[in-house]
Parts: sequence; structure tokens; C-alpha cells
Amino acid sequence: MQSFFQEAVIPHFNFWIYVIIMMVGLWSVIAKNNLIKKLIGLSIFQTAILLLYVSLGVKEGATIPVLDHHALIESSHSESSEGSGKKAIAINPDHYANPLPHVLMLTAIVVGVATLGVALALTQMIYKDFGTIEEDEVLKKIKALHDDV
Amino acid sequence: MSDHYPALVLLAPLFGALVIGLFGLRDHRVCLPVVVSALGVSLFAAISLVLSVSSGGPVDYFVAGWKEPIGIGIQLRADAINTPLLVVIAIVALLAAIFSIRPAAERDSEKTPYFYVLFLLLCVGLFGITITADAFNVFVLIEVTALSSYGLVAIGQSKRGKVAAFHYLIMGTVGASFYLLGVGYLYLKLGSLNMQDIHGILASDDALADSRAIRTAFVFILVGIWTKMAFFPLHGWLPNAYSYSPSGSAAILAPLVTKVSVYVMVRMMVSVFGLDRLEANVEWGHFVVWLAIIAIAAGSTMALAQREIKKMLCCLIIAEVGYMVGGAWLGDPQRWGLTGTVYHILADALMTSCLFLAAGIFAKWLGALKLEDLSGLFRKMPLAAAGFVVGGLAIIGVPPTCGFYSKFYLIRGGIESGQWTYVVALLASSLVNAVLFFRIFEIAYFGKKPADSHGDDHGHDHESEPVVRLEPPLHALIPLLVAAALLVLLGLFNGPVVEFIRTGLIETAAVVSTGR
Amino acid sequence: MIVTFDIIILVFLVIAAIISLSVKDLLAAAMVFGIYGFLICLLWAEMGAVDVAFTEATVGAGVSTVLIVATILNTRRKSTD
Amino acid sequence: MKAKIFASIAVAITGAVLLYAVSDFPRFGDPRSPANAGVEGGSPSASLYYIENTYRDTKVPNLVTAILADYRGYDTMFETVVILTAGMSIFAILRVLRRDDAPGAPASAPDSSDHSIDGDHHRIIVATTCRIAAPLIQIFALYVVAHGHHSPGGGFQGGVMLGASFILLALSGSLRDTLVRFSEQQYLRLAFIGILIYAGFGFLPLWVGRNFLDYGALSGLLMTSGEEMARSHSMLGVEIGVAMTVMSIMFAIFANLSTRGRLHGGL
Repeated sequence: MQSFFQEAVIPHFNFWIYVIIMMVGLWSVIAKNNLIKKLIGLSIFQTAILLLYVSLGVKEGATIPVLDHHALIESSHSESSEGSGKKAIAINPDHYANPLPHVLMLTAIVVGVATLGVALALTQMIYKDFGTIEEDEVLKKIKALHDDV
Repeated sequence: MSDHYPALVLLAPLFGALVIGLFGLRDHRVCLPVVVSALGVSLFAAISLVLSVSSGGPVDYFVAGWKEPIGIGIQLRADAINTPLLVVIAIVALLAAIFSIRPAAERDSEKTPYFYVLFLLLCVGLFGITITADAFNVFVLIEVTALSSYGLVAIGQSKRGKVAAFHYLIMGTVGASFYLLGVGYLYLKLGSLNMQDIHGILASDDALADSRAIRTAFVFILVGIWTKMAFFPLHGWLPNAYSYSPSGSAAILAPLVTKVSVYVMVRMMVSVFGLDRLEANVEWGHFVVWLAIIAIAAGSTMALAQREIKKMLCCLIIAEVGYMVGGAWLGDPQRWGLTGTVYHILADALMTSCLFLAAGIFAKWLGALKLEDLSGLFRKMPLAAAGFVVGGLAIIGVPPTCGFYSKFYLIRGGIESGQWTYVVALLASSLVNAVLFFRIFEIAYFGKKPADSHGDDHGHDHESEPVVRLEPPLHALIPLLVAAALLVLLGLFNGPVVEFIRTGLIETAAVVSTGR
Repeated sequence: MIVTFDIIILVFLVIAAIISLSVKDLLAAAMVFGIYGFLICLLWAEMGAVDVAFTEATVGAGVSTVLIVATILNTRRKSTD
Repeated sequence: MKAKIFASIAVAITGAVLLYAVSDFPRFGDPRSPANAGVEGGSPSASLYYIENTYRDTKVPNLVTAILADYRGYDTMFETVVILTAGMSIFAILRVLRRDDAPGAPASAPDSSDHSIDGDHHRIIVATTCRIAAPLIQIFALYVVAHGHHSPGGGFQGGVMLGASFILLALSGSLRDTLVRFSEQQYLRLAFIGILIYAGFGFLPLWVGRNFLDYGALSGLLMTSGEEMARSHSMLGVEIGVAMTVMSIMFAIFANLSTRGRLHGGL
């Protein structure tokens, strides 16, 4: 048991948690009856994916992906005397976190809030039309509509 | 300018949407000309792309000029698989745009510009998904498509439309998230988002390609895309969303959204994971073909049970998605199944467009929502009925229409790969379609009401007799007839189209797997 | 990245997610969801994703919560589950 | 109950598949993992290229901004389009454009007694504080937009903050007063203009024969000392476009959601 934890869980702790959060979200999307609860679940489900991506880009001992100004200025000074072609050498990639997942997840966050907004608008319309935001009651009222038409 | 057609295809509708947003919200007359001209530009660019692909092979376009090393920028790629689809998207969108001059029901005509903005944004998303060669970019554009379709489904007055849109939103978001998750797994193992790059790495490293994470990635991408295309066990959102949306929305959503998702699946199979890899895992193919057979059976059975026209058509879409998924996974060495699938994407987009346009006409100008309401249709609107008949014949698979040929190629793939159950399911489903449509034709031609026979006897002397022509206005009739004509044309010219697709498919599969 | 900090926030994150999904009062659920957003924003900052953290702080903890609260006030506060 | 059993089964299967794959993952925080450094024996991953060459290509120290607005600017444009689409969808769904709507009266009018925060009864301390705070927030938001090249921030964050400042005004004071300052017509127009700025910056290079969004081609137009500075400046322009769209749509979403699409009354 302990070796399992040491080998499988500890090095991948973030990934385990992401699966758990994701499953909590997915479960409530399917099982919750209240529409707003479903949407909160959906948001949590989406943030779990963000957690996966951001965890991918983490490097031990690395700093944020904003280059150090002073280093840059010094390197560009020294290069201007030496000539071009060596600019990349001044930057050690291991010192900076991987920026690409961050970019992707900025997009995903924005998509998430956009979806949430549309979903909340639909929830309000459903409430206006059916007077409830519980899914089973809504479905019951829809059945009644069916009989009318 | 001709170098920029891959970008222009989707920039035209985007700028169209912006123009409507800036000038059309006040003056509704701006909307339609802008929509038609934007889609016209797209159609022109798409046709030019087809021509340049057929003469010079795939066209690559590197957005922002970031070409080397591959994968740092976003690449667009037009090849034989996606250019015909671009043309079909443009055509179907144009037809739907002309059809929906007064889209969001008369009561709410203030929302017309919003309808058109969403309509064009949907087109942007569809074009973008089709042409991009970047796995993450597909996700962003799927969301553009999805959010605009939620709006289009719920824009009408229907109360059920809102609930349908909500369910669509939940399913769609979960599906897109699964896709994103799959792409994340690919990125985690391969460090790249560019489809060609991913394929190159996978093709060169067997151990990596068979690793757990890559398999899981593939499963999640597939499940996500299947949710988006309403593949059978995940189809729950589709019938309500499409049948309770306004006719104008249904005329664009139903033909295109599911088909583009099928295209994404084909794209993932051909130029991300690689056909060789998939064929090495035969049992996966068998499993998916079995799922597809179940989907076909379920779709056809549900269609038989429906009394409403649009619901029935929606169930047929589910069956058709089964055809396409099954066909793509047949894995016959000559690639007839896959070719048939790509051809069927085109054919089915046009068929569904034709049928939904017809259903929209019946709903709007006859008030006919159920099958029985169609009685006497041939006398009331003969031209519209003719268009509907062509659509019906195409979906049954009667020779001069494209439906016959697409099924022919799918069945050929099934025979060559020895998947007899799939062949049987296809034929049985065609039979079910025949039953469904001839039942409708019967109702429409002979009618069931005593009043009709009465009218026949006495000719046209009574005012009250329903012999009056109710032919819909031209803006609705012309798209329907054009769609019907295209069905026949695509059928007649199936040879060159299929040859184009098949050589392109074989080339893509071969080139990429030896690449790098 | 500080592992202890990471683990603590992750544990709190799971707790916040479960609480916000299990309370019956939707307004409370929305508030806990805001806390969840803030925790995850801390997590991003801790993992070096400062831009993501910034966006999450404004979007996840700020605007999303406000939108949910607006909807709850316009619909109903009680939930059966 | 059926839903819960089904949910549990679905979640169990999905979770099992995900955990099955987790053991195959590279160690958390490994700088040599494929995502960070590329596949072994293959070409280095794109992110290495970004870290090493972004400053050379664009003169922007914040890698995230540079990738967001330049290398993957195409994604970002559609991300902004997603926001716009969401705004338009919400309009299409919720906005009540006619006074004589609701002949069939809502199924049950939402009772305002138990929850409504009274719109007319201003809490004067809160309202005044928020009114003082709002301009400061806006100035900071503008700083975030403009300084995104050198520090965390950029169009989205700044745009959301700008939108949030209006939301704050509407929440603390009244929506009606805020709408006087920032009317529906204005925010709709700004939302479209924002994307027009973005797409316009992308479209300009086409006239000189360069690819879409290739800002380097704009060095003549922007009178910069080279393609790198042209990229840097164009990114700022693009971020401003993003900020405009995001600000407008965020406020629009709030205004519609808080009033059920009527734009009067309020929470």
C-alpha cells in the first residue's frame, strides 16, 4: 500500500486530484436535479481540465513565464557588441514555466464563462416558462405540454 | 489574394457578422445582402480551393507566418478531404440564409439581426473546424459553433426549445471538454498540438503510440466528438434541439453541425492517429462498427415510432451518423468505407438540408407538424412536394440521387472488409427509410380526408374545396429546389468527386505516415 | 512551486467543490463556488501560471459568481438537492 | 435515483479510465517531460522555442502575452469571438425587445418578496464607496491592458476588470444609472468594434501579401524600427480590441441576466 502511494500517487498528486475534482463535477452534472447545481458542477468539471493542463506546464524550480528584464537588457547589450546569433543562449528554458498550457487555459477559462453565461440565460428562460428550475418538475411540465399540442 | 483563400473562407462570414453587428441592428434590410455576399465569398474561396487542391495537392497556410519549426503557429490545411466539405457548408448555409429571410418567427422579428449574427458566427465556426490543422484550435471553434447553436436553438418562442437548448448545452459542453481532455493527453505525451506533427511523432514511435495515455487520449477525443455528433448512446440532445428550434435555425444546424463533427472524427483518424495504427488494432474497429450498427438500428426504430415530421428526420440523422461512423471504421484496405463516409458527409448534408427546408416549408405555410397533416400535399404545393420527394428518395437511396452512391460505396467497403452485419444493417435501414417515406408520400398523394375525394369529384367549382394552391413564396421554394437539384447532380457526378476524395485520402494517409 | 502549499490547496479545493455541490441553499453554493474559484486562482499562482491566475481571479471568482448570484436572485434560492 | 445510479456508473468508468492513464504520466514538475521539452529523440517542443525565441521575435518579455497575441493569435481571435457569440446568444435568448411581450404571462411570476435587494433603497455608504472605487478599478484595468507585455495581464484580464467595474456600479447603485453612462447601443457597438480591431490588425498584412495576422508586415504602417517592434505594438492594439469586446460583453451579460432581459428594474 505504501509503495503504491510512493510510486503512483505522490509523483502524480496533482493528476490524482484533477481526476477526483473532474469526477465530482461530472457526477453532479449528471445526477443533480437543480439546473444551477448542474451548472456549478459543469464549471467545476471544466476547471479540472484546466488543472490538468496547468499541471503539465509546471517545472520544478522554475519561475513565472515572464522573462527577467535585467537579464534581457544585459544580454542584448553584450550581444550588440558580439554580434547576433547568440541571443537564445542567455535564456535557460528550465528557469521558466512552460507558457503554452497557460495560453491554452486562458482560452478555456474564457470559453467556460461564456458557456456559463448562456446556460444561466437559458435557466432564467426555463424558470420564466415553467416556474421551476428543478429538472424533474420541468420534464413533468413538458409532458403536460405534449398532451396539449 | 489567391494565396489567402484558406483564411478568407472563414474571414468573410466573420466580417459579415461584424458588419451586421455594427450597421444591421438598426436597419434590418442590411442583413440579408451582407449574409448572402459573405457566404458567396466563402463559396467562391472554397471552390477555388477545390480547384487548386485538385491541380496542385494540399494547400498549407500558416497563420501569422509562423512556419518553422512546425507547430509554433497555427496551420490551416486544405486537402481533398475537407475542401469538398467547405463547398457544401457554403452552399447549405446560403440556402438556409435565403430560406430564412424572416427567421425567428414573425412575432420576434426584432431579433432578426441577432439571428443573422449567430448564423454567420456558426458558419465561421464550421468553416474553421473544417480547415484547421491544429488540435486545440478545433476546440475553440467547436465552442464558437456550439455557443451559436445554443442561441439559434433557443431564439424562437418555443418553450420546449429552451429546455432542449439547455440539455444540448450540457451535453455539448461535456463533449467539448472531453475532446479538450484528449488533446491535453496528446500534448502531455507529445508536446505538440499540430496535427501533422502529432502524427509524425506517433508514426515514428510505436511504443509511445501504444502507451496508455495516448490510447486514453484517443478514447476521450472519440467520445467527445461522438457526443457532438449524437452517436447513438450519446444522442439524447439531438431530436428535441433540432425539432423545437425555429425552421431557419434547423435548416442550418441539422445538416451541418453533426456532419462537421463526423469530419473531425475522420480527420482525427486519418491525419492524427493514422489509419495504419487503427488497422493494427482490429478489435477497436470491430467494436466501433458494432456500436454503429446499434446506432443505425436504434435510429431507424425511433424514426418509425415518430409521428412528427421533424422528429422523424432527427431520428434519421442519428441513423445516418451511424452509417458514417461505421463506414469510417470499416478498415478495408482499399479505403472504400472511408471514402464512402466522406462522400456521405457531403451527400447527407445536402439531403438533410433538403428535407429540413421542406419540413420548414410545411410547418410554416401548411401548419403541418405531424405526418397526417401532409394529406393532399401534392395538390396544395406540387413544387415543394417534388423537392421533398427528391430528398426522400435520396435518403432512401434511389439511383440517380447521391444517396444511392454513398450507400453503394459504404456497402462496397463493408463487403471488402467482411463486415456483413454492417451491410445488412445499412440495407435494412434503407428499407425502413423506404417504408417511412412511402408512407408519407401516400398520405401526401392520396390524402386521408374525405374532403379530398369530394374535391376531386366536383373539380374547382366550390370555394371551400382545398384544391387551392398554397405554393410557398419563392425565397423558400428556390432553396428547396436547388438542394433537390444538387442531390441529383452530386449523384450524377459521383465518379469524379469520389475519385478526388479517395486519391486524397490515400495520399494523406501515405504521406503523413512516412513523414518526418 | 511549493509542494506542501500545493497539496494543502488541492485538498481544500476538493472540499470546496464538494461543499458547493452539496449545500441546499443555492446562494451559499454560489458563494462557496466563489471560494473555489479563489482557491484555484491561488493554485495557479503557486504553480507559476500568473496570467491564468489573474484571469481566474477576475472571471472565476468574480464575474462567474456574480452571474450565478444574479440568476439565483431572479429564479429561486432553494434547491432540492 | 435512476440518474444517480447512472451517474455513478458513468463517473466510475470515466474515472477508472483516467486513473489508468495517470500512471503513464511524466512525473509532476519534470522539466524534461514531453510537454515541456519535446519527445525524446524528436524535435524540441514548441514551448522551448517560445521561451528561447520570443524575445528575439517580438521584444515582449511576457511569454504568455506574446504567444496569446502573436504565435497563437488566431486562437485568441476566436476566443474573443466566443465571447461575442455568447453575448449574442444571451441576447437572442433573454433580451425582451417588445413591451407587449408575455401575452401568455409567465407560468409563475417570480415573487420578489423573499429575495429582492431593493433597487431604490440605496445603501449610501456602499454606493459612495463603490462610486469612488470604480474609476480606480478602471484605471488599474487600463494599466493591466497596457502593461500586459511586461507583467501578468492583458486584454482579457483588463477587459473583465473594466466590465466588473461597471457591474460593481450597477450592483451598488442602480443599473439604470449605469446604463445611462454605458448604454446598450454603446456596448453592443463596442463589442463588435473590438473584434473589428482584432480582425482588422489581422487583415492588414494581407494587402502587402503577408499571411493573416502577420503583424511583422505592419512595421511600415506603424513606423517602427523593425518587425519585432511592429509585432509588439500590434499586440497592444489587438489587446485593446480584446479588452473592448470582453468589457462590453461581460457587462451586457450581467445587465441581461440581472433583469431577465428587460434592462430595467434590477436585482
